[in-house]
Amino acid sequence: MSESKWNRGVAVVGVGLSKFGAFKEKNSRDLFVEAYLDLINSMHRYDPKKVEAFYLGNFSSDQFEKQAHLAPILASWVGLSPIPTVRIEDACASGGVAIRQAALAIASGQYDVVLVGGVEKMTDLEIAAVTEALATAADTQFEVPAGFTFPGFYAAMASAYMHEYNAQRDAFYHVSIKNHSNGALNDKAQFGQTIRSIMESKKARAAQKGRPVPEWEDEIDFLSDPKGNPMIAWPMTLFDCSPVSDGAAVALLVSEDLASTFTDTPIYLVGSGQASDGALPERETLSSIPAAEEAGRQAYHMANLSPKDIDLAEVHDCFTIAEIIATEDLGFFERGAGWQAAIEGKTARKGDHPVNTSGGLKSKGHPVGATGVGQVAEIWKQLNGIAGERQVPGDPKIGLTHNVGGTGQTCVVNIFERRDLNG
Amino acid sequence: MSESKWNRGVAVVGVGLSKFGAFKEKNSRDLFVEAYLDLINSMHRYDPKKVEAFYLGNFSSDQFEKQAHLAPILASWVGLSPIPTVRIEDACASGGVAIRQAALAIASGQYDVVLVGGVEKMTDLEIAAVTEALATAADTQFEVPAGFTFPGFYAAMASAYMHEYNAQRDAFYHVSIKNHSNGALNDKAQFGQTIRSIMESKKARAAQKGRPVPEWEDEIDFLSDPKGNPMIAWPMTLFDCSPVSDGAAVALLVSEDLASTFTDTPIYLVGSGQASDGALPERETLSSIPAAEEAGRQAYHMANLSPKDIDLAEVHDCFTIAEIIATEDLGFFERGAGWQAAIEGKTARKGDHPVNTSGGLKSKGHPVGATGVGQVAEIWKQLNGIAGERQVPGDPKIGLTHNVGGTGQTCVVNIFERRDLNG
Amino acid sequence: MAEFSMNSKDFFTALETDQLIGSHCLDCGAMVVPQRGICPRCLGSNTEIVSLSGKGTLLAFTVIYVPSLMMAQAGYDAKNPYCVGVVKLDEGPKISGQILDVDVSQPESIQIGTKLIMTTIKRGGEENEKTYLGFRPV
Amino acid sequence: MAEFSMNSKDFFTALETDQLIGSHCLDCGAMVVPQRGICPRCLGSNTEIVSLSGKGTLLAFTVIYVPSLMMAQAGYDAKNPYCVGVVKLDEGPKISGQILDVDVSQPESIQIGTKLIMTTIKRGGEENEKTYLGFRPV
Ligand SMILES: [Zn+2]
Ligand SMILES: [Zn+2]
Repeated sequence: MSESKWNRGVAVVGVGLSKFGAFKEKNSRDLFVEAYLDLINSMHRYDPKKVEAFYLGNFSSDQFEKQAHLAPILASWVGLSPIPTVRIEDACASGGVAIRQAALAIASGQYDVVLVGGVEKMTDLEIAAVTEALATAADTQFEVPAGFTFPGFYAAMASAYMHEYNAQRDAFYHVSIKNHSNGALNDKAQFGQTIRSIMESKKARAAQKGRPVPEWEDEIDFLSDPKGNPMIAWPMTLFDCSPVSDGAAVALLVSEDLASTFTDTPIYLVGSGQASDGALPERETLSSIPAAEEAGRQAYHMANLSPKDIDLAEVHDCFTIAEIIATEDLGFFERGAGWQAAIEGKTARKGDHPVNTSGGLKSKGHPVGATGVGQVAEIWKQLNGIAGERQVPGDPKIGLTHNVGGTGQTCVVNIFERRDLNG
Repeated sequence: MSESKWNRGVAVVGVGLSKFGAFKEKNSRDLFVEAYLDLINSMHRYDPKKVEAFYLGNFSSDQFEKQAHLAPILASWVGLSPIPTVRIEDACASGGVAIRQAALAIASGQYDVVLVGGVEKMTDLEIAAVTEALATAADTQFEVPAGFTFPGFYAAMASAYMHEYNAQRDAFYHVSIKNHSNGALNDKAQFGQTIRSIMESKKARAAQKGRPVPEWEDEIDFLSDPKGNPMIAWPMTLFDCSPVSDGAAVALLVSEDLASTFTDTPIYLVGSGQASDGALPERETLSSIPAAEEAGRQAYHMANLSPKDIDLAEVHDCFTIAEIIATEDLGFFERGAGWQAAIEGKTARKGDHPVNTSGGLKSKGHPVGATGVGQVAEIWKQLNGIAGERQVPGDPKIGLTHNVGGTGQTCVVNIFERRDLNG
Repeated sequence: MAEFSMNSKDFFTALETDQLIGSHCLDCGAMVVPQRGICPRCLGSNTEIVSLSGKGTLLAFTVIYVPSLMMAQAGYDAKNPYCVGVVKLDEGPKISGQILDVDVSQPESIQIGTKLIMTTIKRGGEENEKTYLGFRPV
Repeated sequence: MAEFSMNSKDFFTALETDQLIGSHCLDCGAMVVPQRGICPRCLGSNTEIVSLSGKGTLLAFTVIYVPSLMMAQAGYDAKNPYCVGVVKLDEGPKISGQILDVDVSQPESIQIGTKLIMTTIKRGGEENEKTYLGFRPV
């Protein structure tokens, strides 16, 4: 039995993604159109005139493109005016929160059909300006003046985690290697190469230029070498960090009773949770993200499911430590056991708890506002068995998305279920 | 009979306001605390532990304070973590849309008690930077490069309006005079002076400094003189424009059935509508705001009310022309009759259609994200008969808020009703 | 018009060669400016880029005394105000642009309905020079 | 502590005179830093400003090689990295600050649990100089 308080259920009936990457020629609206066309082209029964509202997850087009008030512009650009449009901003969790707010609006009875979008166009700015913009997701009055950068926050959490659980730094590298190996099978990914192929091409380039060829034995050896993988904020290296990205994602949400009129393969939003927190110093612990645990607890309760029921999860690996903590916050592993599980391959595509089959933020890219919506797109594909080469085996039925804003000031967890037609 | 599709009704059970103005010593969080304390101190039965979610309307703390992700910070600052927090951004309509999204979330069944906040801290930036930030509410890719400023957009709409209806420029001055006379009775207002007293103090200052004293006969004479009232964007003068402001507002929303456990004087959200539009050139007309008309139509339909049922309205007078157009978009007057109605005093406090008894954006101030929430605070006070000297006569029962983002890319209309206990 | 894409920046790329582009819906015939991949009338995605005449009519305008940063850098201020307006193109769609060669010292003299023709305007100095859309009376 | 208000900027005003301020709840006794008007434990609004000792313990840290703009302007870079951390004050609350006088060339050598004492740091050059919170080992 579901524990949902919602007036009615909500289903996802279609998704769309732009390519993630760095696209000089495209602005937010162009990326959004690309994702929207991907949705249209993948649905047989899409009728845009049925869309009643548009919810947009966007972190800061204000800062990246000097364009606020983006929601009505995007709706207008694809002909959806005058439907109500709302921009949701909860930093890196903007997309996941937009999914939840759209679902609540459907559950209220106000709308039957809602388009959710997520977009971020980050690569127009210089990297220093991007860094400054990302820092605005933290507390710029009290945390940033201490000297923190965004990688720095997660690095400090990593220091607390390593200290508390005696974790080995290699665990982080294993997350990176695994996510790149998944992303290599995702044609939308920004860095669709395995770490091994990145390593090999660095060797080849050195050879070509007549420089000494680095003697990296394997990926761990490569990632452990500051010449291959420079330190950003100890203990987080370059390959522990997700990239700066452009990209967009869309999902079409409808009331449960209408799902079958849009698609034969809906997935249902059976659990949703959201929580907030103060800055790092306001928290009881720094080796976990309390708001993520709370959001997960709410989502499991609403879905009447437990962590062992989750067939796969897309989690917010803005940094490798974040994925390890996420797998504990979500209850896939005991506290302090996540790093060992990562080393043992338990979160690999064919492991016990597949995590980030899309490549995650690390390899697929992290266009901030698009990330949470893009996670739903991956769950849609996996639950419907259309994820191609990266398909999780065993006919997965239940998938989870975990989207974190800032360092955990906002967390949202959504759980989706495929129901067999005869089920 | 109500035409509401909502699963359940929503009531406002308390409001709070900071002073609006320019406050060097206060940041967003301090303004928010001031408004929150005003709420607490005006409610006898407020229990913060019952608050289940926080929705924040904020236009661009990203640009004004280099602080995105403001919702969880504010919640944390008043001890409300870990409740879910959401920032809503729809430019100048952010506050009104936050009210609506919070109401939908309650209607869904997810939450029973939701705090809505609105805040903007605008005066830290130089005025040129404020102007640039405000312009990001319009289309910065296609409209702003034409040379438009924000006053310029509304000025262009004024030109179309004047041309279409042969309207006199004096009508705009009458809106300004009326709103300042209301604001003079509002202790939260940024410019709580009548136009006459502003005129007189300018005369007095000239006399003091031994300069020639301007011979303004009355307010219209003063406002018509470019020396007293410089042109900003023809035909909009300085006194046609709302100011740059700091301020915050909060409102506590609960499910209808719980209202009486919080207050003896709830007001009920009986109608709500929201619509979007493209940039000015995308529209059929420039002498009205189609999305405002559509939002009003939805709100009237849901409430099963018509314009003549509205006892008073807080409308979005970011510029005087905007108030005149609003009174037509909302059906208080026929198309083209709004300017004459303004001259005739029909929108005055004791007129047939009281509009902006708070002083409106013009006199009360326009801290962008706070504006839409602040409008609800005024309706609360008027419907409960506690508006003091500016109280609308005749025991008003139904009030409307009209909040516009950009030049009408987002519009939201909410209608509130007081129900007599024995009614 | 194969040289331009539906990406919104290409509107300005076209302007650099004095071309005003829009899009035309192959399904319902609607014309829009700037060009885009989705038709706002029928919501289909079967559109092509077309070139417009640049002729139109003034629909609404203002004379701006407190300029935007860009226009201040171009030399405008309260003593040197400028006109900007919304123009209805002969082909149907509307677009914003600076209106040149009108008497900004007498805003009341500027007539809605004035026939206009497009021009391009360079702003931003040598370093950041970009091309913008303007109009002037025919 | 009457000279400081609950306005958040006053935390830095206090720092300028080397004072670390927080607030103390008169209802439930909770201490928080920075100072604020609402108690995060009991949610009451009966708080007063108090001065803290500035003594604490390192809870978490990082050594940053790719600095923020502010720290780059202060001279830090990959060859001159800096340490920043979260400190648990002896009075209970936690706060972030730069950690001085630790061996940033050996991040592994920096120990969580190190006893620290506050210091103030000026950054921003003559024009924009501001006072920031830092800590160093006792
Ligand atoms: Zn068409
Ligand atoms: Zn307390």
